[in-house]
Amino acid sequence: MDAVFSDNQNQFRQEVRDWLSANVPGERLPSLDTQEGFDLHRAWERKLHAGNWGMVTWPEEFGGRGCSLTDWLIFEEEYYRADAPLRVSQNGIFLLGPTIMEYGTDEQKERFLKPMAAGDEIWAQAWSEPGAGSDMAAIRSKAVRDGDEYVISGQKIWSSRAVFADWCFGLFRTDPESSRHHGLSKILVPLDSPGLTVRPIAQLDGDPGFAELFFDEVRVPVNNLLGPENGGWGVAMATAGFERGLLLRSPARFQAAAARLVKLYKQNANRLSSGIKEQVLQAWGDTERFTAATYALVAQVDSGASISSEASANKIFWSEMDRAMHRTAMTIMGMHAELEEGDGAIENGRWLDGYMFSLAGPIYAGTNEIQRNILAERVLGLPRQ
Amino acid sequence: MDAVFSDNQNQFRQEVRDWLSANVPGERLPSLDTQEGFDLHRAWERKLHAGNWGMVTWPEEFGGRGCSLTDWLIFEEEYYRADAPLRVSQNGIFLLGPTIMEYGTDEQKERFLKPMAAGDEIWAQAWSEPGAGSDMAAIRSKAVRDGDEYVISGQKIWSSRAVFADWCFGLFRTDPESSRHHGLSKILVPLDSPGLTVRPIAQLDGDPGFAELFFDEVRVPVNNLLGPENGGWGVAMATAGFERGLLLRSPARFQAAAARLVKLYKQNANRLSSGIKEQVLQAWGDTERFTAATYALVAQVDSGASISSEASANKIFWSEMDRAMHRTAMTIMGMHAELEEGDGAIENGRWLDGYMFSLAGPIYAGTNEIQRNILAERVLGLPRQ
Amino acid sequence: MNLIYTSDQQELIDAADGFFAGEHTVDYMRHLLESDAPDDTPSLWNNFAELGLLGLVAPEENSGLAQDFSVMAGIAEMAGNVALTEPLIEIAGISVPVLAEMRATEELNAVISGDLKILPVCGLSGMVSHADKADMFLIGDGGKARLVDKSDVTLTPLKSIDPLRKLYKVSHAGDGLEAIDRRGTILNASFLCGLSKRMVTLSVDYAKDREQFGKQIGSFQAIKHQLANVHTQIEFTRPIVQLAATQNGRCVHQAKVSSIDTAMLAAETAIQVHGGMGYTFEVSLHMFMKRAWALCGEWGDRNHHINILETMILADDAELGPGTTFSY
Amino acid sequence: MNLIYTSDQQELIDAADGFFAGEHTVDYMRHLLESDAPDDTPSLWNNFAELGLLGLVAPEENSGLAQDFSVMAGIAEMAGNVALTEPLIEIAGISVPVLAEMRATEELNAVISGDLKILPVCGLSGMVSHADKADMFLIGDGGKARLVDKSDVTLTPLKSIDPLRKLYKVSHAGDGLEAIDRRGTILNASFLCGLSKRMVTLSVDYAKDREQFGKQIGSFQAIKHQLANVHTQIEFTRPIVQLAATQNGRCVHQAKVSSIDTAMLAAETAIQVHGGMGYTFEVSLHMFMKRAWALCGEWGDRNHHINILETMILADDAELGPGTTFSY
Repeated sequence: MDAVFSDNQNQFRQEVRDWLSANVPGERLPSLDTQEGFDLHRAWERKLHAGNWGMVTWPEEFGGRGCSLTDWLIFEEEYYRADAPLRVSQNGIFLLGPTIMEYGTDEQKERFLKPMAAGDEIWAQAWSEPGAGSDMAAIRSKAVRDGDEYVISGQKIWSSRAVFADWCFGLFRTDPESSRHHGLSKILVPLDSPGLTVRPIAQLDGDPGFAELFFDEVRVPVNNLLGPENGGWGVAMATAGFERGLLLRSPARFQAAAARLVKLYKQNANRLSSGIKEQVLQAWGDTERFTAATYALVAQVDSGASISSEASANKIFWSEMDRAMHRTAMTIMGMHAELEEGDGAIENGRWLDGYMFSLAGPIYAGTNEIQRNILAERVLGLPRQ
Repeated sequence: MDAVFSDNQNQFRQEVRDWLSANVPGERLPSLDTQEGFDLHRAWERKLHAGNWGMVTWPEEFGGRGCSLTDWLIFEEEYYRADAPLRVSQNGIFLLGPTIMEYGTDEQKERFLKPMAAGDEIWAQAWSEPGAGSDMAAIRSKAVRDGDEYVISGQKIWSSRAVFADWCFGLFRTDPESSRHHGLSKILVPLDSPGLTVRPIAQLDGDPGFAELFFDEVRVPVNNLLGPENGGWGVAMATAGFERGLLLRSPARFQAAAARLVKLYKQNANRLSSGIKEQVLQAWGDTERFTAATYALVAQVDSGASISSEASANKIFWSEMDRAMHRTAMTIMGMHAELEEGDGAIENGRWLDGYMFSLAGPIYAGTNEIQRNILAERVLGLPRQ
Repeated sequence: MNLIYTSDQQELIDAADGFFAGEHTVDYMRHLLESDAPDDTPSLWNNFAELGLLGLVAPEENSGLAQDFSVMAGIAEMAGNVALTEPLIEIAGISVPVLAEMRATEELNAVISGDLKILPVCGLSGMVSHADKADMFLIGDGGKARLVDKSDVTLTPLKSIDPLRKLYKVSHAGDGLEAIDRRGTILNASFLCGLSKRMVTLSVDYAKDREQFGKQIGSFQAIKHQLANVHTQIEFTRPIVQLAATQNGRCVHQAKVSSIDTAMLAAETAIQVHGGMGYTFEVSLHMFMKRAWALCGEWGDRNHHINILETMILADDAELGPGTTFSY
Repeated sequence: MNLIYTSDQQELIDAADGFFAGEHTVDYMRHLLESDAPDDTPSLWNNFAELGLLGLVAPEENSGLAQDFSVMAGIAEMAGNVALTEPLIEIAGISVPVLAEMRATEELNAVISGDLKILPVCGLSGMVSHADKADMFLIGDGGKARLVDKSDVTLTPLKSIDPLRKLYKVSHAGDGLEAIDRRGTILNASFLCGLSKRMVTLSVDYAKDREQFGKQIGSFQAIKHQLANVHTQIEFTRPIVQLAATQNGRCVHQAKVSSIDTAMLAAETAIQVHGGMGYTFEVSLHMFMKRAWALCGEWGDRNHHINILETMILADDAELGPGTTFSY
């Protein structure tokens, strides 16, 4: 057991740092939930790809560097240190890409991975349905086989990036007789397909970060099936698996936020209530706990162990840490917390946006209530209800 | 709406203060869960009774002063201000006494109320059973009618004061065919009855604060039935009702603890972490909230309104406030928190004892989990499971 | 000592509640939100005047109802329950009694009849919601209340997270006055209680409606217990707010701190219960949640009031402990 | 960068775990508790020597196993899991490495063979558990480690809430030494993790066994979620403790603070799950809960470590943020 970065790791870090320092845009890009912001974020993905930094853990044959997860953590740290743009292609490169590598045919790998890595095709998720949120096995959207095509009907919701993206992937019921986890298939669908309507969902912050997708007899070739027909649940669970989920929430994101919180605290210290200081320490301390735990988990994964229910504790911890940290920022800002613009607004409302975003943490990707059930039943062995 | 004590109330407060100041023992009595302490606490009850301060809200005919509940709050404030002894007779005077006034026959009132008020007969509770804790309707101890007597068999647990008390009251199943809330009766039993074994339960602090009661064909006259046969659930619910439950946890107790906490804080302030100060403010602030809420509730009761589910919010609030307050004291004491005696021990371990006692708050008289169910279902109208 | 409303007082509060619930509906708010020219939506101001709400705490000689300030606090909670978008509480609850104390009879009468809007300014922030609709401002300056004409100040627009709060910074805010700040703090706390209550109600409705795993989500203990916790906090915040409305002193600051903590908890719990739906405009929660976040910082933020409480409670001569109840 | 134990290291930890679980059972502890002459109960000390635990981190030239300190931390967690009543961790984990650093070869060899007990003293408190069984004490004084013979100090008995902790105040405690305090802090944090884990295990067992309302109480979400919370806190405390055992600096203090908070939460949750039964001697919980309360204050209490963290994290030159991981 050691906590020392190797010479190779330090060299890798320096390389990342140098490239980012030369290439990260000087100003924060507009929100990727606007057309302008989306386009600029897509351009940034292309730049990353050109520098061969698009997805360092991907194998070299698919445009990656074949890095270990520990290297990925280092990459992320430098990425957040440079305050580089959000990854508009994250649904593709983090979630779908690795799934295609595992389950895809050679044709699918050839067809999808390169444009995904290059930022030429941006992917949206299409998991949830109005009646199937936390309970994803309640999916009802169906894909009926008709010759060489599937005919898809139904409705999806909370489709992130879908407003401006090119493709979506999701689960559809291919066996009409089936129920719950059975009879589902993972299918890839172009968002400009005839019969597919994308309706933006106006969010708290006014931007359409999500969309509803209405499928009215949308036809896609059977080649767009990923993995076995009726075996989509297993494929989806692999996508939702820890190793990949982790990539969306490396410690770097929280280290960056906690360091900003320390700064916010120092700027306001003289007017704050006495308890704030310890809340700030707690935020930083929890970040260090999350960092240590993540490096330990990644060491296990890199050494070949597989991770399953640990993901639930992980989800609970980071999401509640993130919410608490942003709540503290709200309390520090006090009378200026509500301001998005104007005299007194702090960082143009970035903490406020962050707080609203953090409130979604305990909800998405399986609510924390569900994660607690999983921990209690599968890890602690308490009886099901 | 006003928050001003009337002249009469101020005069009453002064009278209580004067009497207590002249009569409260100079030193804290030994624990009432020891024989010596029990005897000294009984003697104190007799003294209170002699001064006509035993139970100020009881009607004058039963040895009280017929005071309002607001007066009772004032009495309690002065009682805690004087750091007067715990009420060893509380099961009787607060819980059973009012029930006898409501449900008892004239003979029962005559027989039981006076010795109860005088401290001559100290009462224990006999509610819970090993299989019926939070779920009291699961009671199995039975009382079989045999001529003019009930023959009682079964087991009770968590019987407070039973080790040294004279009588107990509890619920027993008088209809053998019944289940759940039906077929139970409230019966009064002398603790020295043949066939009744009292086994002290060694507690965390080593003292036998509770006992198990084993009933092996214990015979009591049918006159010891309180209220209707098989109607004991309703009688018991009346006993557990808010107005009486309140008497055991008037704001005074928490005001006294919170004021001691402020003092403890000041004595240690220079070595404490920065967050403690706000925890102490929270403790005092919550006490003020509890005080305001209690005076408001009592005003409603004194004006004739009845209180039911409010009792659940009340229970949750005071018990968690009390636990948090004592936890803060533990954190303040730090390395000395564990000490009951010896160099460095603070107030002879009083905070430590208080912390252990406070941990029982969210458990007894219906766990806080059950109180939350009650609130959610009966007050908020959420569906039962 | 009688910490409850008389039946007459309760009737006034219930009447206001009924009016708000009937007129200031979610649909009304949506109309305000969606309209590009919100002035098309009829103001309720004339109704407030007709109902006597504007003169609720004004002296009888000014055609006021001469009610206790605690009744105003009760009405502020009802206004919070509907997230009232007009500055009724600020004008009727702060400006009116201060105008009466100033003996500014002419202005007072005009305000009560609904013909003049005088908005109070918090000296701490200088931020005023609906400042564009004010005719005059009430500021505290050098220990005195002072009226400032709209034409004598500059209003700089700010952008609040709550689009129904048209927020401005006022160029002359003064340095504050206890008579203004105290009332502002109490009514703000009461309004926050109403918002918290409404967020619980919306969550309960949603939890009864929404099914997952074949059950109403409101039947799960995890949901029940979270909402029961918020309910408990509200039930133990309202009385300290009412006490603050009845008696000045440290309970004013405690009321504000408790109402902030309760509102923040209510909002976090409500969105957790609503899941992703809480993020949409379709569901009404956002209107109440955003207002709550905005109001937490008004009339002194949490830091401000905790800092004052600290000096009061930790003072060597602080009246603490049993036997000193409400005697500070 | 490899924050996991090698398989050899893990084997040593597992072996210690197996030994503790087999020998230091609840029955063994009950025997100690109930016996008026606890010395009748055989000590496990000779076993510790035979198993090589006493020399685990000692150099090979002293017949030690020359293991990393992080392995000792792993074993301390296992000791916490059984609430070990003998000062193995203190002697093998603190005194032994410091003796090696002092090159006190004679004493070191005697300690490793189990013939001599040298107990470390925390300069902050001067309180030492099992001090009556020590032959010598290791104190930090004037920046140096020093051995003090038992006959040169006075032991004053104290009464801890934990009857299995025979606690004494030592008359010469010294002013502390980083080499002693740091190891004490880390091992204490690790021991607390073990206690927390055990309190969860006991609660899970109880919740599976106990029925109310016709169901196992462990099937209720309210119980499940409380225990899941404690489990989560433990899983995010152990790694920072292991990091602290591998790398010095601020994570040592963070490890201690997190382990205290986790243990306090574990105890409160465990007693809530156990209900009234948690208050009885019949159920084993009390032995672990009391030990946890006692150990929270050892080797610097929460205030002490938070105050140090504060200066470290709020320092102007603190290494914070991404890109500085583990680089302090």
